[in-house]
Amino acid sequence: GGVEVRDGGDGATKDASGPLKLAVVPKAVGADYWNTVKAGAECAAQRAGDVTVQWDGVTTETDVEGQVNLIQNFVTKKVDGIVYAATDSSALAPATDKALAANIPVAMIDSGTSPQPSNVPLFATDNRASATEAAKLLATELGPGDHQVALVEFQPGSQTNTERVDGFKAGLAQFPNLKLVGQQPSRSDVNEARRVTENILTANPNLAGIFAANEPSVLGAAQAIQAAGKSGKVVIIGWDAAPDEIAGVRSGQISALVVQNPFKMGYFGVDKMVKHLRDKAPLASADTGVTFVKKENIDSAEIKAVLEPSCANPPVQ
Amino acid sequence: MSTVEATAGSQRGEFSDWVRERISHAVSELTAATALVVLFIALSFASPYFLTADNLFNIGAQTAVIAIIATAQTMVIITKGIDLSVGSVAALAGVLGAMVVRDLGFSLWAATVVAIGVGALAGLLNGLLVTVARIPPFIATLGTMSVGRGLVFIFSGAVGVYGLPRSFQLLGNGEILGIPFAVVITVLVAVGVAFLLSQTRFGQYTYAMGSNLEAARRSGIGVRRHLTGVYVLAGVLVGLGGMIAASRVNSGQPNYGISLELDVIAAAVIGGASLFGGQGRIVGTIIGAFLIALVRNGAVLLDISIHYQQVIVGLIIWAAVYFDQYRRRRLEARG
Amino acid sequence: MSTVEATAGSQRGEFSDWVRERISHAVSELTAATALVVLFIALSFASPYFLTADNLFNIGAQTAVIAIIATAQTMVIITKGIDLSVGSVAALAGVLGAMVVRDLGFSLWAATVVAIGVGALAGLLNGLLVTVARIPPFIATLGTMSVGRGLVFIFSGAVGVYGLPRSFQLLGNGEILGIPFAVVITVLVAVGVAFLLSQTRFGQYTYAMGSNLEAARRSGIGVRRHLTGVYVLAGVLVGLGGMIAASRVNSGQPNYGISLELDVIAAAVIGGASLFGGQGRIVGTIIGAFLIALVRNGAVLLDISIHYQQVIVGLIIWAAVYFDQYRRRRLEARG
Amino acid sequence: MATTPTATADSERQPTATEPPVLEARGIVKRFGHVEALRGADFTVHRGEVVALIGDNGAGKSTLIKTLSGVHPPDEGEIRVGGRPVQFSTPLDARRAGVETVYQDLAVADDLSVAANLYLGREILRSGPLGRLGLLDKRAMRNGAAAALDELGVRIPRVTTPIAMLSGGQRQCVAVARAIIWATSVVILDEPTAALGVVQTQRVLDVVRRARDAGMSVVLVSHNMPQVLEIADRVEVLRLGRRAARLRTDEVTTDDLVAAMTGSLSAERDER
Amino acid sequence: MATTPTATADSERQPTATEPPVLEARGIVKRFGHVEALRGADFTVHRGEVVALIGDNGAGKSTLIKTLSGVHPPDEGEIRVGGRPVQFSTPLDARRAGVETVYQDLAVADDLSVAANLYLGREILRSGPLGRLGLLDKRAMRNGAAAALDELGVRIPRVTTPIAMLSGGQRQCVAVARAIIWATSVVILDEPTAALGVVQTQRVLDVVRRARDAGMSVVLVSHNMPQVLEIADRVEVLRLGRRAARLRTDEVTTDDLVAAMTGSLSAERDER
Ligand SMILES: Nc1ncnc2c1ncn2[C@@H]1O[C@H](COP(=O)(O)OP(=O)(O)OP(=O)(O)O)[C@@H](O)[C@H]1O
Ligand SMILES: Nc1ncnc2c1ncn2[C@@H]1O[C@H](COP(=O)(O)OP(=O)(O)OP(=O)(O)O)[C@@H](O)[C@H]1O
Ligand SMILES: [Mg+2]
Ligand SMILES: [Mg+2]
Repeated sequence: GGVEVRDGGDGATKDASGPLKLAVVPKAVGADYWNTVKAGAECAAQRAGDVTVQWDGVTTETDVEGQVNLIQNFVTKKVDGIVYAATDSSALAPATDKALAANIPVAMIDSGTSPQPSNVPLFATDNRASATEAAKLLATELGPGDHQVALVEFQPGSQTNTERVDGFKAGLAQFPNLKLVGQQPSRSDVNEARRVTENILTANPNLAGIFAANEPSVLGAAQAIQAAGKSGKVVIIGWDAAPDEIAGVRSGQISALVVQNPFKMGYFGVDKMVKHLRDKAPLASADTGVTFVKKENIDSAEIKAVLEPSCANPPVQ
Repeated sequence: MSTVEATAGSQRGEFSDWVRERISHAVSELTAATALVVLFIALSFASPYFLTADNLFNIGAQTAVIAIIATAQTMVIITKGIDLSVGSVAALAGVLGAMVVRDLGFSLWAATVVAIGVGALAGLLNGLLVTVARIPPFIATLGTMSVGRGLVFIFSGAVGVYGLPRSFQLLGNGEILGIPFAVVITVLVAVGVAFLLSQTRFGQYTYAMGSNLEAARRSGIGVRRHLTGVYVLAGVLVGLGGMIAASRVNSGQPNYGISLELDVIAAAVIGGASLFGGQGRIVGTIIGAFLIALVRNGAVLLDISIHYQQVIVGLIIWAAVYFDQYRRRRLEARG
Repeated sequence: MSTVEATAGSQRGEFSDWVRERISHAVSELTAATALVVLFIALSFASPYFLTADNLFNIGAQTAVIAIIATAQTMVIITKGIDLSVGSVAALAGVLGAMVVRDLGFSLWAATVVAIGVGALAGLLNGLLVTVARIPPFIATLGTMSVGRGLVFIFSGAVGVYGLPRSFQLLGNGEILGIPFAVVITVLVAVGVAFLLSQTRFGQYTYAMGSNLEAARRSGIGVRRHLTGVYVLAGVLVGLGGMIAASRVNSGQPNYGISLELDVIAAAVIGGASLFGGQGRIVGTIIGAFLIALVRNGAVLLDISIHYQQVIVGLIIWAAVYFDQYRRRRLEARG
Repeated sequence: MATTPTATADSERQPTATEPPVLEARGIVKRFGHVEALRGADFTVHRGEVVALIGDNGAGKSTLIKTLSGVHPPDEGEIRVGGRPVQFSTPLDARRAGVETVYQDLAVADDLSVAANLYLGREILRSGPLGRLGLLDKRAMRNGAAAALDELGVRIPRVTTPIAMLSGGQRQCVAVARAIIWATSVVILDEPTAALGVVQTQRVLDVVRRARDAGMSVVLVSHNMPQVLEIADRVEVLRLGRRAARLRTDEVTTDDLVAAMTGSLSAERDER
Repeated sequence: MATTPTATADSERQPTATEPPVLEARGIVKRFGHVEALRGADFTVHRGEVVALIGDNGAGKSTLIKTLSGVHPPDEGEIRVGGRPVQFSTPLDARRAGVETVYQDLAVADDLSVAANLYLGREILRSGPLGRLGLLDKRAMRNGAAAALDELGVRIPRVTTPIAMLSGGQRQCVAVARAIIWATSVVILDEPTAALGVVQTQRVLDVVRRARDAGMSVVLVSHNMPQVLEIADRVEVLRLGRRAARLRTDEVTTDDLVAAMTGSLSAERDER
C-alpha cells in the first residue's frame, strides 16, 4: 500500500482495525526541517498500513491564529487523531482542549502547549537546552581569550526563536570572554540573513563567531562570511541540516550544526497515535534528542541516519 | 419622425425607480454574494462536515476579526485612503490589552477599553498624518505599520504575553445562547457601521471626501476633522479586533497580523469598494471576508494543501472581481 | 493704477524658464536626496566602518535587487497601477532559475533568460488581467501574488533549491573592475528605464495613461497594448531581480520576497511617485531605495535592535514624504 | 427690461455710497509657483448690485474668485466684508460671511447623487433625537432637490442619479442650483451658464435678477458680452492679474468691454 | 460676413447632393444603465459644410458625438463614412477615418505638459534610427505647440506647463488646438468656445471657417444661438435622444432654433 491510503471520505469511523485518518500539522510549511517531519510521519503511516496522513500547515510560523483555525477545522472534519507542532504554546492550548473535548486524541511534536494536558504526549527536543549547548560549542571552538560573537535570530516574537535566543544567551553567560556585539533577525529569509551578517561584519571587523538559529539564517550568514573572504576565520555554529548546510560543514565553513531529529518526531507522532487508536496504548512523551554535527562525525552511521533519513532505515531507536 | 416621445426615465414611476436603484446598488455585492452562495452549496455537497452548526460557527468565529478589521478598512478606503497599519495596530492593541491583564490585573473589559484606546490613538496618528502633515495615506499608514510593529516588540520584549487568566478568553471564545461572542460583536459592528455610512451625515461626508476632497472642502465640510474621525473610528475597530484575536489565542502575540492588511483590503475590494474612493459598502465587505474564509475552510475539509489553497484563493479573488466589473460594465452599457 | 504691466511669466527668457523647470522637476527628488546626503554624512561620523569601499559596495549589492524591482514598480505606479506580486514573482523566477540549473544543467545565462521569461509571463498575466479582464491592478496583482507563491511552493516542493554550482553565484556576487556585478546591472537598468520614461514615446504614453486613461484612449493610444507592455517590462525586471537574489544566496528560496512589495512601493513613493498615477521618476526611486537601505545598514552598524530599527524606518518614511509634500506645496503656493 | 429701474436705483447709490461695499478685495497677490496669477487685484461689490467680472482667458478671474471664497488664501492684500477686514482661511469662513460660490470647475462629488450634492455640507437631518445623532432625512433632501432643479428648468433623470452620469450642462445646473439655494448675502458665479442651454441660461439670469431684487449681491464671471450687458449693473475688468477698468453697463458697448479686456482701453477709476 | 458666399455655395449644393455625406449616423441608440441617452438619433454632415448640432441640456449631443468618434460603440444603429457603413470600436478607428474631436469634458492628461498633450498619440520622433526606437523630438513639439496656440491667441505661461495649472479657458484652447492641428476630413467640436474669451472665440470661429473653406466638414455643438447662426450652414436639432429638426441657417431665427430645441416646433425633413 501507498502512503496515502484513502478511505473514501468516511473517516468518522473509530473502528480500531479500520482505516485511520490523521492530521499532521507542522508549525509552517516551506522548510527542509518540516519536510523531514512529514517524511517521518508518512513512513510511520506506511508501516502501520491503512493510515492516511493529511499534511497541512500555515505558511509562516507567526500565523498563530491561522494555526488555531486550522486545528479547529480538522476537529470539524473529525479526523481520527491530530499530530501537530504548536506555533505558540499558550495560544494553541484551547485548540488542543477542543480536540480532546471532541474525542480526538492529540499528540504534539517539536513544540508543545502550556499547559500540556497529561493525556497529550510531546515528542520533541528541548530548544532552549540545545541552544545553550550551541553556545558552549561556540566557546569551545573559539578557545580562550576575548572574542566578539554575533547572533542571527530568525523571527523575534515567535516562541521557537525566543527559546533558542534565550538558551544561547544563557549559554553565553557562562563564558565572560565572549561578548555579544550584534543580534539581528533574518526573518527566515536567506537574503536578509546575508544582508544583516554583512553589516554586522562591517561594524565588527574582529568578529570571531556567529550563532545562526535556523536554516535560512545559517545559509545567509555563511554566504556573507564567504563573500567577505572570512571563511574559516569566523566560526559559525548553526541549526538544522539543509543540504547546503551539510556541504558547509564538509567544507569547513560551518563549524557545527545543532541537528534535531525531525524524522523521529514525525514518526513517533504518527506511530504512537496509531498504536493508541488501534491498541489503546497509552500516549507518553519522549525526547527525540539532538545531534551535534561536525566535520569529524558527519560520516558516522548514526549521524548519517539522522541527516539522510529513509523509511528503510528510520532513525527512530 | 416628427413626433417626439416624452417617455423620459424620470416619468416611469417612483417605485420602479426605487427598485432599479436598489438593484444597481446591490450589483457590486451580488457577484460576491453569488460566489459566496455557490461556494457554500458546493462545499455542502463536497464535505459532510461543512454544513454543521459547529463548523459554521467556527467559520464565523474565525472570520470575526478579519470582518471587523475589514469593516474599518472599508471606511478608510471609501475616503480614498488605505490603512496598511491594521496588522501592527491590532497586534499592539492585543499585546497591550494582554499586558494590562497580566501585569496590572485589569479585568477583560478594562483591557478591552485599553486595546480600543490604543487603536483609537493609532487611528488619530494616522488621521493627523494624513490631514495635518498631508502625507498620503499609503505612506502615513506604512510608517505607522513599521513604527507600530517596532513598539509591539519593544513593549513585549519580543515575547508573547502569556499567563493570562481563563476569563481572558471570553471575548474570543465565549458564547451567547450558543452563538460565538465574536460573531455577535461582528454583526453589531457591521450593522452599526453600515448604518453610519448609509444613513448619517458622517457617512455622507465619508463618501463625499473620497469622491472629491476639494469639493467636500469647498462645500464647507470640515474635512480635516471628519477625515481624522474616520481614521480614529477605524482605529477603534482595529483595536477591538486585535483584542478579540488576542482573546481567541489567550495570549498577546507580537507577530499577530503580519500581512493582515492584504486580506482585509481584498475583502473590501471583492465586496465592491474602489481604491479610488467614493465607493464601497459594508455588506459587500462582509461577504468578501466570508468568501475568503470559506475558501480556506473548504480547502482544509477537502484536504487541499496550503500551496494549492494559495493558488485557489488567487483564482477566486480574480474571478469575484472580474465578474463584478463585468456586471457593472454590462449594467452601465445596456441596462 | 491705470497702466498695466505686460511682464507676464512667459516673457522672462527661455533660459531662466528652463532652469526653473529643472528645479521644479527635481524638487520631489531633492527632499529624498537631501535626506540621503544628511544620513550619509551622519553615518560617516557615527560609525568608522561606514565610509569604507567594502561597506559601500556591500550596500550597493544589498540594494541592487530592491532598486531593480523598485524601478519596475515605479513604471507600474506611474500608470496608476500597483504591482503586489513582485515578491512572489521574484521568488518564482529565482526558484525556477535555480531549478533549471540544478536539474537540467542550464548555464547561468540560460537560467537568467528563463527567470526573465518567468517574470515576463507573470507581467503579461498581470497586464492582461488589468487591460482585458479589467480587474483593478491592486486585485489583479494580489491574485498573482497568491497564485505565484502557491506555484513556487508547488514547484520547489516547499524546499530551498540547493546544490548549485559555484558559477551560479556570478550574477549576484561577481565583480567587474572591483565593482559588484549587481551594482552594474542596477545602474544599467535604472539608466535604461529612466531614458525610456523621459525620452521615448513609450514613456510619454506611460505617463499619459496614468494621468488620464480615457484621454489617452481618446488620443488614439493603444492603451491595452501599451499598458500590458508596461506590466511585461516590469515583470522582466522583477524576474531579473529574482535571479540576482537567488544568485546572491546561491540557492532558490521559496520564501524569498515576502512583503518585498511594501519596500519597493515605499522606495518609489519616497522618491516622489504618486499612487494616483502620472507622476514618478526613476532617479527618485533609486534614491528612495538607497535611503531605506542606508537606514537599515546604519542601524546594524550602530547595533540598533530590529525593534528600534522598525520605529526609525517608519519615522524616516514619514519625514521624507512629509518634507517632500511640504516643499511641493510651498513651491506651488509661493514660487 | 423689467429690472432696469432697480439697476438704476442701485447704480445711482453707488458713486456716493456711504454704506461700505459688502465684499471688497484690495491689492490681492496670488502666486502659483513662478506664475503670478494675481498682481495686486482690486474688486468691489456693493449691496444689491450685479457686478460682472470679465477678462481674457487666464486673466485671473477664477483665481480672484477663489480668494474671495476662501479656497486660496491670498499671498498679499486684504479682503473686506462690510468694510471690515476678514481672513478667509477656509471656504467655510467665506460661507459663514454669507458668500456662496459656483466654481468654474464645479467641484461636485461624482459618486454622490444629485440630491446629496445639492445638500452637501448642509444636509437636512431628521427632526428629534435621531437628527441630533446625524441621521439624514433623505426624503426631504430628494424633494428639495427636485424642486430646486425644476426652478432652473433642468431635465435630470432622477435626483438619486450619481452626478458622474449627468451631461455637462446638467452638472452645471446642479452646481448653480446649489449656490442659489443657500445664498444669503453674496452669490459668486464663475461662468455659470457656459454649458447651459438657452432656456436654462435665461432661468439662471432670472434667478440672478430675483436675487438682486431681494437685496443680495451677485458677482458674475462671463465671456458672453451681450449677457453681461443685459444683466449686470456694473463691470469690472481684470487684465493680467490686475483690475484694468471699472465700467457702468449703461454707458458702454460690447466693443468697449473687449477693448478694456484686451488692453486698448483703460478706464480704472480709482475710488480711494 | 466674408464667408457668406462660400456658405451659400455649399448650401446650394446640399439638398440635391449626389455625393454621399462624409459622416452619417442612422438610428443610433445608446443606453447607460436604464437611461436611454440616444433613442434612434440620425445625423448627417456633408463635405465642406459647417453643421451645428444643438439641443437642450441632456438631449444627447455629447453622447451622439462620442458614438461618432468611437468613444462609445452604439447599442443600435449604424455609422457611415462616405456612404459606407463603418464600425468605430475605438477612437483610433474614427481618427483613421479622418474624424477629429474636441470633447466637452476635454480629455486632457493633467500631468502632461501643454505640448505633450497637443501631440499625444502623434508624437514627433527624432529622425533617423533613434526615431525608430521611439525617441521623442521634444524641441520640435514645443515649437509646434507654441505656434498652434499663438494662432488661437491664447496666452499660456509656457508650453512645458502641466495642463493642471491652466485656467479653464486655457485648457479648452489646448483641446481645440489639438483637434484643429490634426483634422483632415471632419472636425467635431463639442462646445469648443464655452470657456473662451471674446477674442479666442472669434479666432476659433475663424479657424472653423478656414477649415470649411479648405474642404473639411465641421460639426459644432453650441448653446450660443447667435454664434450658431453666424457660423453654421445648417443646423440639426436633437431632442430627447432623437433628431427633432433639420434647418438651414439662412432661413431661421434664434427663436426658431429655441422652439425646435424645446419641442414647440418640429421641422424634421426626412431625406430618405
Ligand atoms: N456615462 C453616462 N452614464 C450614464 N448616463 C449618462 C452618461 N453620459 C450621459 N448620460 C445621460 O445621457 C443623457 C444625455 O447626455 P449628453 O451628455 O449626451 O447630453 P448633452 O446633449 O451633451 O447635454 P449638455 O448640453 O448638457 O452637454 C443625460 O441624461 C445623461 O444623464
Ligand atoms: N492651481 C494653479 N497652479 C498654477 N497656476 C495656476 C493655477 N490656477 C491658475 N493658475 C494660473 O493663473 C493664471 C490665471 O488663471 P485663472 O484660472 O484665474 O484665469 P481665468 O481668468 O479664470 O481664465 P478663464 O477665463 O480661462 O477661466 C493662469 O495663467 C493659470 O495658468
Ligand atoms: Mg476661470
Ligand atoms: Mg454635452
